[in-house]
Amino acid sequence: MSQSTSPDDVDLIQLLTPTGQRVDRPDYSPRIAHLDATALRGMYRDMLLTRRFDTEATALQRQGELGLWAQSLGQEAAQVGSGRAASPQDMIFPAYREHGVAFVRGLELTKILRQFRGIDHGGWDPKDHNFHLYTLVIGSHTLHATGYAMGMQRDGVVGTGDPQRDAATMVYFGDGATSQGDTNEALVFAAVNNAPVVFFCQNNQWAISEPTSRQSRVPLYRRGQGFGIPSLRVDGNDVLACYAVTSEALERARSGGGPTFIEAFTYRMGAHTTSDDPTRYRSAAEEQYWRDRDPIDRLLALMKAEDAVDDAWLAELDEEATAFGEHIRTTVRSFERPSSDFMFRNVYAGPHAIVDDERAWFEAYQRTFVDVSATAGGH
Amino acid sequence: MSQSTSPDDVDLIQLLTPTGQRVDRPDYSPRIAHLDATALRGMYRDMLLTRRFDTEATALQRQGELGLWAQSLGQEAAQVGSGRAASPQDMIFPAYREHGVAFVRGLELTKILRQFRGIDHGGWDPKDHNFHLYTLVIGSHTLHATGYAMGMQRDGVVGTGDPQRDAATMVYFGDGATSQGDTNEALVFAAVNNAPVVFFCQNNQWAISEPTSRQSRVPLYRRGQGFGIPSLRVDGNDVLACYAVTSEALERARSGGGPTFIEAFTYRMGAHTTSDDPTRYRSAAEEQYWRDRDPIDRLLALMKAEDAVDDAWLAELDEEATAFGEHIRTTVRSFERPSSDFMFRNVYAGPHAIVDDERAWFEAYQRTFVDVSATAGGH
Amino acid sequence: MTTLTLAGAINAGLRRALENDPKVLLMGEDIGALGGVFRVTDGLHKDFGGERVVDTPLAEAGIVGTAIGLAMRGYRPVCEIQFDGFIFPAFDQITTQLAKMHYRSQGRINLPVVIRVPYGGGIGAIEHHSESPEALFAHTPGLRVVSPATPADGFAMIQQAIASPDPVLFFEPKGRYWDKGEVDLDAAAGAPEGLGVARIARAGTDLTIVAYGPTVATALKVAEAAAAEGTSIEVVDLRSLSPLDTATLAESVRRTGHCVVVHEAPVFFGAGAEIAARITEACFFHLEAPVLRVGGFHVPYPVSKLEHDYLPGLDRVLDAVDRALSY
Amino acid sequence: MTTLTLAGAINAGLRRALENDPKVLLMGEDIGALGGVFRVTDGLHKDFGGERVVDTPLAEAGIVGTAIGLAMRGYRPVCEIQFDGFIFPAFDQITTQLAKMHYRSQGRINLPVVIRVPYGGGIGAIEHHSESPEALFAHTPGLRVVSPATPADGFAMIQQAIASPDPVLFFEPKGRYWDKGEVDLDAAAGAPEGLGVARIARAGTDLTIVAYGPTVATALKVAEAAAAEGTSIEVVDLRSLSPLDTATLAESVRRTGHCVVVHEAPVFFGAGAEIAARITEACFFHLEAPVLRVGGFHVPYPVSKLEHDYLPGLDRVLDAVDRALSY
Ligand SMILES: Cc1ncc(C[n+]2csc(CCOP(=O)(O)OP(=O)(O)O)c2C)c(N)n1
Ligand SMILES: Cc1ncc(C[n+]2csc(CCOP(=O)(O)OP(=O)(O)O)c2C)c(N)n1
Ligand SMILES: [Mg+2]
Ligand SMILES: [Mg+2]
Repeated sequence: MSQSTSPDDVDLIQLLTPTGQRVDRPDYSPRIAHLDATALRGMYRDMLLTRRFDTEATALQRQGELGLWAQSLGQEAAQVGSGRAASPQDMIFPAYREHGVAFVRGLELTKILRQFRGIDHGGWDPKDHNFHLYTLVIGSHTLHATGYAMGMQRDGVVGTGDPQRDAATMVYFGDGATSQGDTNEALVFAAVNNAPVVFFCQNNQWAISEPTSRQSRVPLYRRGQGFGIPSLRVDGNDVLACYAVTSEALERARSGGGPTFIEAFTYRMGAHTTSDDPTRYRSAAEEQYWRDRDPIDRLLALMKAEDAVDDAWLAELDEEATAFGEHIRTTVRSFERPSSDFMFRNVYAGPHAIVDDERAWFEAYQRTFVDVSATAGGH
Repeated sequence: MSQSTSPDDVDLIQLLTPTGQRVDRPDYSPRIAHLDATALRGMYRDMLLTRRFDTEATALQRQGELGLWAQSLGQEAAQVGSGRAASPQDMIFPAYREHGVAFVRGLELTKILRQFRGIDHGGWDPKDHNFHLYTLVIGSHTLHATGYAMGMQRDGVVGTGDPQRDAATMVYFGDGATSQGDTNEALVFAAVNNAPVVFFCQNNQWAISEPTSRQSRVPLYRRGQGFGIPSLRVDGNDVLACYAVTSEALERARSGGGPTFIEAFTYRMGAHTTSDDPTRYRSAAEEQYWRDRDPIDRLLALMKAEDAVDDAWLAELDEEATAFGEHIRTTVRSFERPSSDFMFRNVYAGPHAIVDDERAWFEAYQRTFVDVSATAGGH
Repeated sequence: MTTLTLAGAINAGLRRALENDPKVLLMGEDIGALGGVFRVTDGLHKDFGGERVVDTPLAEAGIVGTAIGLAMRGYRPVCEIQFDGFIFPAFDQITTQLAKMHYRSQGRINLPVVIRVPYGGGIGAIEHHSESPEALFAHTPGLRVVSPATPADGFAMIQQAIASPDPVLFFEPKGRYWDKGEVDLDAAAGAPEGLGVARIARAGTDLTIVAYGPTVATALKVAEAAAAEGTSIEVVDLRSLSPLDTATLAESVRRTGHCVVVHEAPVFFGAGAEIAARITEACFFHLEAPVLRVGGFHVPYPVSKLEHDYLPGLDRVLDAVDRALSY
Repeated sequence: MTTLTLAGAINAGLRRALENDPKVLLMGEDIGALGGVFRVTDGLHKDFGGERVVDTPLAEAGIVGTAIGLAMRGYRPVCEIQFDGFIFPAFDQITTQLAKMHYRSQGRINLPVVIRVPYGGGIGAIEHHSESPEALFAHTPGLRVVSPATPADGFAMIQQAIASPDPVLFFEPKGRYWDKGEVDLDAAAGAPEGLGVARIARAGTDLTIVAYGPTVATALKVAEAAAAEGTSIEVVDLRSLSPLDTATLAESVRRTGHCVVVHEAPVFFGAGAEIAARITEACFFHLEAPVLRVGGFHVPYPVSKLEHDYLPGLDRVLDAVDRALSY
């Protein structure tokens, strides 16, 4: 498997080297020219707090407070960079580890933990931040994003020339997801409809235990080209490059220029989920290689080199992160098991005789137990 | 929709112009150098008899002898050219209108009509000519071909260097089929396994009533490239070019070089099937345009220019075609309705209590009727 | 009242829906200029344009998946699956996404998507063109599964389905597309809840035949034939498999004491199993014979020359009626 | 005899099959170095190599579709679907191709493909990881649908499934993967026909509980509890849904006169419907109460914190037993 972001990867778009030096590119540098020190600190904060969230959730899972956790560790630059390029009116379709995008969209992150605690299949209202629910069936949401984008076209909010109005969708998925029929059909529908959708593929080099070479023998960004969709590969650990290419792609989509396929080449630094054991399939050396290319360190190096940050600010952020961690822990621990009838709610929007009968039966059945808790236990 | 095989389509591989002049190409001309007058006449005969078969079947459908018919009209060059490039040990997976390929493989063509008469879901033994059954669910057989090719790899009949032994698969599908998830997944599996499979896409410009522009906004051969599969576009009405590119692709596959994607740009001169009415969605002018580019005429023009054919031979062929037509009609009319218990046979290879019980019940039930024909009638 | 075929009635219902709600759009393969392979969308592309009557790429998962996205954006997509046998590529989108999004989102997202499926046999077709997969969807919570049997119901039910806030699998008995009936084109379609209500297609006292879609007409013929021999058969047209109108069914069977269920799908694990189990539970002490089931066999849909042996025709249903009455 | 978990027993059966037949190969997501997310293929990649224990691209239709091609070429592929909820992308390949190829080809093509599906709930998982879709396959002619309940059956049945000339949907009750039992690793697996034969897991005289896969253990606990109160319950472990061993079932219910069917899948249109309908027809005059069904509700599999309200546990089955006996 390729571990490289090496110089011979001529197609990889980079605005920041792994050691934090700026790369000047006439095509993309102008797109980040307006990002001043404040903006960089903002990005840094997003990434740092995303990571804090991730760390806390991992710990909560270990403590039995969550059933499972899927880490975003290592993918913060890809997520924060791309997420920040989106406008509020854009609609985002995440997969299931886009915690950094969720944060940038303004989602109260603990809502994500409801799903992983087993008390909710969703957890928030997608309309609140134009951030859809997590989708667990790999690739299936790429079609939803495309259909939503087709709806935007019909609503006349594409290519009006009004940047407050023009909108697009962006869908996140992994390297593994590129093999699914659905994902490829989404590229078909997006292309023939010239739909305003950005396909943001985080190639974190692993689909659980399978390296990307099990999904493709060529870099994944070439997939989009085969459908006639402008496609590119960006250094996913370079928050500035991710921001630049995504803002270009979204702008094109919003203005009526159609879809773009972005492959953000990054690395899943953690396990697939807390149920996974990566030592069974990848080397410690590989993990170390990528720890040395941590996307957060990279931005910090730049900020330090450019005097965009000082110790006082970092200390303040550290305090904020600590408080954030505390908030996450307290909130999760306070999440209650829903009452049993939650199970019967919202199966249908209208009445349905079978559900209604079964619910009535179950309620009567439960009343036959003096101590309702005795109904738990199962098989 | 594009009707063109015009000079600005630089990617289109042609060895014979629409008027039958040879095009010299250093890459592909050597591949047809060995095709002498006899070979050309053989190709012409294949195409002509395929067309005769198609015409007879269409007429038989009109007479009520067949329930439906899917014409190959206009696609004879793509089918005969590619089919002739295959070796006996190669395995072919057709869609449902590859009558020309079937003919080249040596299938007794009337077997195909069993399916369209409603007496068989298949009609022949795929092993007899290494020609699989027709598959009606669009795209689904592309995966079977890929899996079969993976089996050939495991059997050690790929890349041995022995041309009598090395084998590949070839799968036929249409422009419409490129939109199906299955077809794209087949490209994924073929690419990562470097499987010996040739994807032969007959772009006949229509999927029933939908022009290819409803499936893709770029030429279809580019699809394969996105998966890292060598891909090319050939003039599908040029039997020599189809032969050349397919022999190259199959040779690569057999020798261990992996998959190839071929788009043969042709035209469905007839209706989608006998149930279809093309006047509802395409113009007479378009149809005339393509009638003027008939693939059979093209080869005949070449043969005449090169004195590869004389009137006596043509007259002989005409007689053969007449006899062939007679044979088709007689054979089809002699096809009998299978007995009712045919329905219960071969559901499973082993015993199955439910089928066995139902079959026994049905037989007893039928015996209750003095006149068995009275059981027909249905709802 | 106007005389219409079932296909014509559904066409009229679609037209009405397109007229009344700008958010309604039709999607599918060949539904535009061609008007669909059965012409059910005939004329609609011409009158409402390609943005509302959409010829899609040839990909059923894509059709349903993008319909879900459109529904999230506030549209009411009506998808056509060209034939029953081609719904399976969309099975994942229907089962894991369409059926569950409302639940997953705690009711925040509605997906008013209709999936029209011409289904059933009897038309002399090749493989995959005559199947009855309805039970596969009725087992999935979150979907509504309905099937009209008459032009009047075709007209009303397609509008109710489109108005429904829930996803609806709308199974159209293609073998009945050209059967004619009276339709009141001025009638309001009725509330979507009406979708779940069964209809007594013919009253009777000795035995209840439960049917839906293509077998309702068969059941009525059976009742006719039985009447000539002095047997009074009640025919219940279910209209809906999910929900199932157990109340209407049970009321009928309690009166008649005998029940035969008829559908084209294989009997094994088919809708008749649920109906029989449910009726037996509801009417245990009223039943004078077990609920008998007549339908397809546990074989793939056979070659068309044998389909009339496979399908539950007049004779086989009468045979079951006799067996039930003489149990 | 060796004590093994169900997961370990299936692993041993797969190993045996790989050893005995060079044409057997395993395919799936993460089944190689990782050994599968449940470790059912643990160690097999190491011992048999990547050509026989194949990590596939992430595409279920692709897995089943290429397995069909491999089977045509003479291989016996055993596909793993990672979780029940992810089988749906492969639904078309399973339903229209795998199930029908033998029929389509008039028996000229055999497709001895096994599809292993860890299924069922009770493991505290997130959405799509706890479902029971078995009824959706049993309705499709051409497929065999089985589910082992014990390590001994896991070991034998996986080998029988692989030896079967027909495609087999092999549903593994993942909530029982770590339950232990005695397995005779030296025993021959038995002929594939054995797959269709039900097993009396416990003899009894008052009532028959019909179960399969994960609910067999529940049924046995219920029988235990009932025995303490003087009720003698017979437990039938179906092992197979298609075919269904009606003879064994009917024989039991004729003796006991009462029957309760238990499965995790939603009751509505679930396997219990077919079983109830069939038993009622076969034992009409012996039944003292309708066949009662206990299972999941007509709701998507709920959040894990509520799954024990959803699943048919001891109490709910006992309740049904009481209702049946006091009918
Ligand atoms: C259709 C489907 N098949 C299998 C799975 C099980 N599964 C969950 S995540 C995963 C790997 C996904 O890899 P990738 O797309 O690269 O995303 P990543 O987890 O690396 O972010 C698999 C196989 C699933 N969720 N959906
Ligand atoms: C999965 C599926 N969906 C729909 C159909 C109905 N159908 C049969 S042929 C056809 C068009 C196929 O077009 P193309 O792939 O271009 O092949 P052509 O018929 O032009 O040879 C359609 C939509 C089908 N057979 N299978
Ligand atoms: Mg990944
Ligand atoms: Mg075509």
